[in-house]
Amino acid sequence: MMQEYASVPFQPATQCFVSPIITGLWLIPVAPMVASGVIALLKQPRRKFAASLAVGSLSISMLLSLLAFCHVVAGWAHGSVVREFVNLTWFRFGSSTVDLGWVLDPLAAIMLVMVSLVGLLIFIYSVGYMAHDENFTRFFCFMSLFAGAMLGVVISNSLLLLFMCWEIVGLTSYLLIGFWYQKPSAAAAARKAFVTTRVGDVFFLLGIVWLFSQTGTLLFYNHGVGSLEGLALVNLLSQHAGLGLSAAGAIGLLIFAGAVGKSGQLPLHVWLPDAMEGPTPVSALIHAATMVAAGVFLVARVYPLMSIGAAPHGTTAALTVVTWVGASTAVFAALIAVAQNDIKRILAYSTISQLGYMMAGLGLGGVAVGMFHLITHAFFKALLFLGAGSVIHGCREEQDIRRMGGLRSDMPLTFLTYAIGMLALCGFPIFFSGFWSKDGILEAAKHWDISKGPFYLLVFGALLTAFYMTRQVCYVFFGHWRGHESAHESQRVMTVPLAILAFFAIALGVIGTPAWPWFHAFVENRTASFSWHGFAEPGLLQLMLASSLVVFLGLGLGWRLYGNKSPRPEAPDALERSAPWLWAPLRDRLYVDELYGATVVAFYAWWARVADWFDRRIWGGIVAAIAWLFGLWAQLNRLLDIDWVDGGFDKTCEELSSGGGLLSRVEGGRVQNYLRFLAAAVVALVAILLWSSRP
Amino acid sequence: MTTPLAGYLLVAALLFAIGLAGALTRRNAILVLIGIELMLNAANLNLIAFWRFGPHPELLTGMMFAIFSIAVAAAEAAVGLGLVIAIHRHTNTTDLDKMNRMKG
Amino acid sequence: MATSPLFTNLDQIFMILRDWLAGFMPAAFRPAAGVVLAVIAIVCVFPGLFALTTVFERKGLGRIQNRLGPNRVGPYGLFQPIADGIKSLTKEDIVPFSANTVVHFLAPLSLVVAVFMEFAVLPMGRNMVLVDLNAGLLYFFSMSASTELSVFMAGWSSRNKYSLLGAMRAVAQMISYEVVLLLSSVSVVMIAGSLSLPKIVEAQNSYTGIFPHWYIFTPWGLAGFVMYAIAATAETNRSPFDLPEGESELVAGYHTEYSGFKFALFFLGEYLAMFAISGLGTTLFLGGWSAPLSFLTFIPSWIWFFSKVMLSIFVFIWMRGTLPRLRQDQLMNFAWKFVLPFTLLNLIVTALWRFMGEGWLRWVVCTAILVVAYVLMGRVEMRSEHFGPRRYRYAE
Amino acid sequence: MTPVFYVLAALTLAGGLATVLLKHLVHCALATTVAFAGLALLYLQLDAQFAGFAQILVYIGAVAILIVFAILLTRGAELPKDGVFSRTWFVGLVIAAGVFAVLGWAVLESVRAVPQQMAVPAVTVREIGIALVGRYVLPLEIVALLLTAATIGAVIVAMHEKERPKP
Repeated sequence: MMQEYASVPFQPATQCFVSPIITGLWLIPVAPMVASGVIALLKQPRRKFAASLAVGSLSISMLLSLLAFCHVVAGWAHGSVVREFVNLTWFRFGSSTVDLGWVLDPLAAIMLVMVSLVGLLIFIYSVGYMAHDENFTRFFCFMSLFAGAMLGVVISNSLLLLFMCWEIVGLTSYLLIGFWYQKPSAAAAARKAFVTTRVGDVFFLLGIVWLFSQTGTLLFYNHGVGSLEGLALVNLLSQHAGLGLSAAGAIGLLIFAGAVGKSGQLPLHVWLPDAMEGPTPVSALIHAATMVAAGVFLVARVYPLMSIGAAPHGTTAALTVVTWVGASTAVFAALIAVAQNDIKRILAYSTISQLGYMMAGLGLGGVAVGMFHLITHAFFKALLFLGAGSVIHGCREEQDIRRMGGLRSDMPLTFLTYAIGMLALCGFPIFFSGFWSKDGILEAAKHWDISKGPFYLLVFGALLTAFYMTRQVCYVFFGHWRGHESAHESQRVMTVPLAILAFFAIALGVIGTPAWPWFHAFVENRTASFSWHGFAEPGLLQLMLASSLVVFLGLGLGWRLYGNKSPRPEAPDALERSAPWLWAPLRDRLYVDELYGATVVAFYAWWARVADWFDRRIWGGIVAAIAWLFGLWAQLNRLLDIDWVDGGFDKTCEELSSGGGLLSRVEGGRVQNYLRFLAAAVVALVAILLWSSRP
Repeated sequence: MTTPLAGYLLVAALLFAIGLAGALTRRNAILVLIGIELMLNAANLNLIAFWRFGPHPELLTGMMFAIFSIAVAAAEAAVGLGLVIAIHRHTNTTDLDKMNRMKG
Repeated sequence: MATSPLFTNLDQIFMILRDWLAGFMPAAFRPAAGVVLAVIAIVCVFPGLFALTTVFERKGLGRIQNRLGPNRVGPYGLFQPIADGIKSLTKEDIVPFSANTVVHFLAPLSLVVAVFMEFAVLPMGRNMVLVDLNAGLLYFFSMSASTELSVFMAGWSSRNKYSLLGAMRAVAQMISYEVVLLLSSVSVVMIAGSLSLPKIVEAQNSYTGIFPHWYIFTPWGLAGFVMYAIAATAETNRSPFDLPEGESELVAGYHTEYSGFKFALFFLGEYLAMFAISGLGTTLFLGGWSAPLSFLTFIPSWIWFFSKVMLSIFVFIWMRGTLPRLRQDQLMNFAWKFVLPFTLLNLIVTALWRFMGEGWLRWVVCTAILVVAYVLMGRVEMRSEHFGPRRYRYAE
Repeated sequence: MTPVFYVLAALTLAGGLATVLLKHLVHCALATTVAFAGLALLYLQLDAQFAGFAQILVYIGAVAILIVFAILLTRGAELPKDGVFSRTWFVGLVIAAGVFAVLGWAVLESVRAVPQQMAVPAVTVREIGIALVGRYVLPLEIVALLLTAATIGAVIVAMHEKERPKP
């Protein structure tokens, strides 16, 4: 019996001593979730309370995340263990158990800080942004739930727990995209996002099941028997899944499919642009900074599955696929972004392309490279989105960049921060974090020895990025005002987060320069050292020079085409005039939606029609026939009843009722009478019993 | 020199009979309830006596049974008296002989 | 120092005395004799304490109300209780004509007996406990529960509507606060893992540095102690919860119709109940007879116990002198809508504390939960329960 | 048979008889508490401390008070005009006697089958607690549910209907 008590969940102390930071790690995601639960119970007018609850809980989890981060950094600096985890058994069937758990390692620590910090800033921002919305509390309920689930994804040490949080994230994303569900477009967008990501998640689930069937555990790390640790990996590598893939690679690719769905990689990117129907803070938090990054994070988490079996400096089939998908997505989305006119759509497509960069970075240069770009991108993309939100807010919900312009004088602070974000996104040399992270990817691509294709694609993508961002900024902030009524700067609660994000957008570059690759060292658990020789690697400086040139080229091109001249909103775009044959397909997003419409959707519609026809004709006919038969039978019965049965039945009834009259004397409604009968009966029964059982 | 099981059982039986008599002969609904309480207590006495004299007192079965039945008896008393009060408010009597209508 | 023979003798002096006295008995009767002696001691000490407390209270109230208390009989009026005793003994014992004589007579007796029974399980010093039942706490509560009935007997048998109302109020109030009393001490049981009061004291009788491990120094313990104190005040019908005896409303509550010695008995019973309940609170939360600081352990344990009890008695008197009286509906609202839920929450917090293991985290979490709950319930929710004018339900 | 047992049994049965026979409802209630107390002491005799104290706490502390309240709320305190026993009290008496006869018979029949061993079980509250949350956890939960339901039910049943028509 005591054994059972020993396995009470609340006793991680059964392992050796674990610091309360680890045992209490679960508080980080739980705090916002609890907050959202409480908010859900609040009445609508309790706006202030709801907001303070959400912000407070998230700041609690941010503080805890910082604690955890410092804990890991300290462990890393002392060269002691950097990966600690707590596992609990959820339930067991047969011999195999299903375990949940949470892990704290550099990857998780960095993501924790990033998510909670960006999330907190966006929460504060949205207090101002949503101030006039009547569903304020609902908004914060969903937001906190999302933040909690995201943090859960980050810390979970079990693929199952990760998948649960993953699905909650998907759900909240659905709820928040459709937050203004009275807009049919928003509802449609929400549905689209949900369904599209499902497609990926199905593969993800398949991967999970396969992994469980092969390794018997879903824990990532568990003292050497986890699914990402030696034994399991070797076992997985040893068996082949066809197409030159090992089981490990195949599972990795299935999970990668889930990531493709979540972070809008090439086949499944269609939902992300439409997701911009949601409130702008949502777009910033979910569809720029964190959720879409969850896909990348997932790939980074299961990276061992994909990279196992690679020769040193070599690669595996799985990684090759990841690389190609990422690189092509990067260019593809960037191309489309060139020809969009909705300020948020442009940012959405740039997000897709940047996610492509991250994927490519993972595939080419390993976890550190991709994750570094993820972190930097999270900050400056959140900055850009919030800036866009502030612009939209300032322009009275106007989203078409052709109807803006000259805002740099109207909203200077927004312009400043936005420019910083834009330069960081373009990868403007030296001073901006985007440059360093993107450069790392390019460098990795350059040294990739399978093919140089990704390298050229990514460079071209960089050019395009610089170009379309310049176009957007020119449209929005330069020239003269083309909107209806004049714009105004947003209030403090919105601009302050912008400033903070801008600071990070610049400063984060420092920790990832080749001279001092602190970040990479930390993630890959090497020792970091500062030396200028980092730049002395062959070809690095040339590469930096080349990419800077590319960026300048893009900026110059953009300025040349759009700079400071403000065309009338109706006038065709500059690029359209010069190259209409190129413009049309780009404007129509390269017809991907139409393609899906013509194939998948059309097929489902056709299938629905077929099913409907079956229902109406075949099954309906059968049912009708049966019904008719029964009707006939019923008629027959009725005749029988009326003529024969009823007579006899009435007679019986009379007899019964007279008999009942006699019996009803007993049921006098006197409680004590009942009790008496009861007792007497008991006496009789017991007496009989005893009598019969006498020896 | 100790008391044999039979003694306790007899006391319990007598108490049960007394309670039953009370429940059967008094007019007042509350007293019927009290009688039923007495019967329950007699049963508890039995349970505990059996636990004490049974082959496996360390299993606590009878004792647990008694404790649970105490709890249940408390609930029963609460509901029963609540009913009596409600009926009294409705028909202004607690006399069972007068309370013989099946519908209010 | 804490082991020097002098100290141990001083600490155990009553035990030694008892054994010495029992030594005159034949060996067969010694245990019984020891018990009898202990009982006699209890029966003598606490009434004496009661006598002192009455003077103490009257003088204290006098000071609070800026007047001298009784100061005529003896030095500083210290012999006042003797005079009162003689008076109440010699007074005529009036029994109302229509009173239900037997019950009227039995009520004070049963009250005092039940209250005296409570002292059997209180550890008043190291090894100074009459019987160490391993269900001691339960015993205590069952005894204190059975006093309610005698209150009712008194109120009902006097055939006086004031008495009856007083008794009804008293019983209702005692029942509703008894729940709180029980639950708040359950949290202690959860941590100490025993219902036996000496064991609970032992569990608290250790020190980190010079500071003791009393339960009041933990978040849940503090909350539990506050709840316990409130409930104890209501349980003993002391101000501000002294509606049952509210002179302004019903003459003197359930002992309106009592006079002379029976009244004195009621008086005694109330004060004994106060002692007992403060003793229990001391045992549960304030570390019983253990010294407040580790270097003070050379002072005998029983001195600590009694000084803690007298301290809480002083707090009782202080509150009586300072706080205004509540109203019945306010009282009940407070019990059922604030105190009880908060105590239940405290139980959950205690469980968390028990299972979160060592470390600073559990302090943070438990404190946070309690504070948030207090703010939400006490400030936000009770805001609607503001003590406004009463809505009479039956006055249509 | 020990004298203590005799005294306690006498006390209990006297309380029970008084409950049934006394005229005045409040006296009956008080007599019941005597019976309850006697039972509690009998439990203590049987080394069932926990049950005994629980008995006092629940019955004398709660149920008796409840009964008394009910009596006062239903104006049962004043004596009824037409006798305290129901019209057909004799039948009830006979049946009760029959029940006692049968039970006594059963006891005396089975008494020789009962082993007379008296191993005093040292049952601490701790063990009871462990059993409660271990083997008997399901009944415990169910009883908790039951008590909640009973509380709510009693409140609702006894609550004043507001929309009562004014007489």
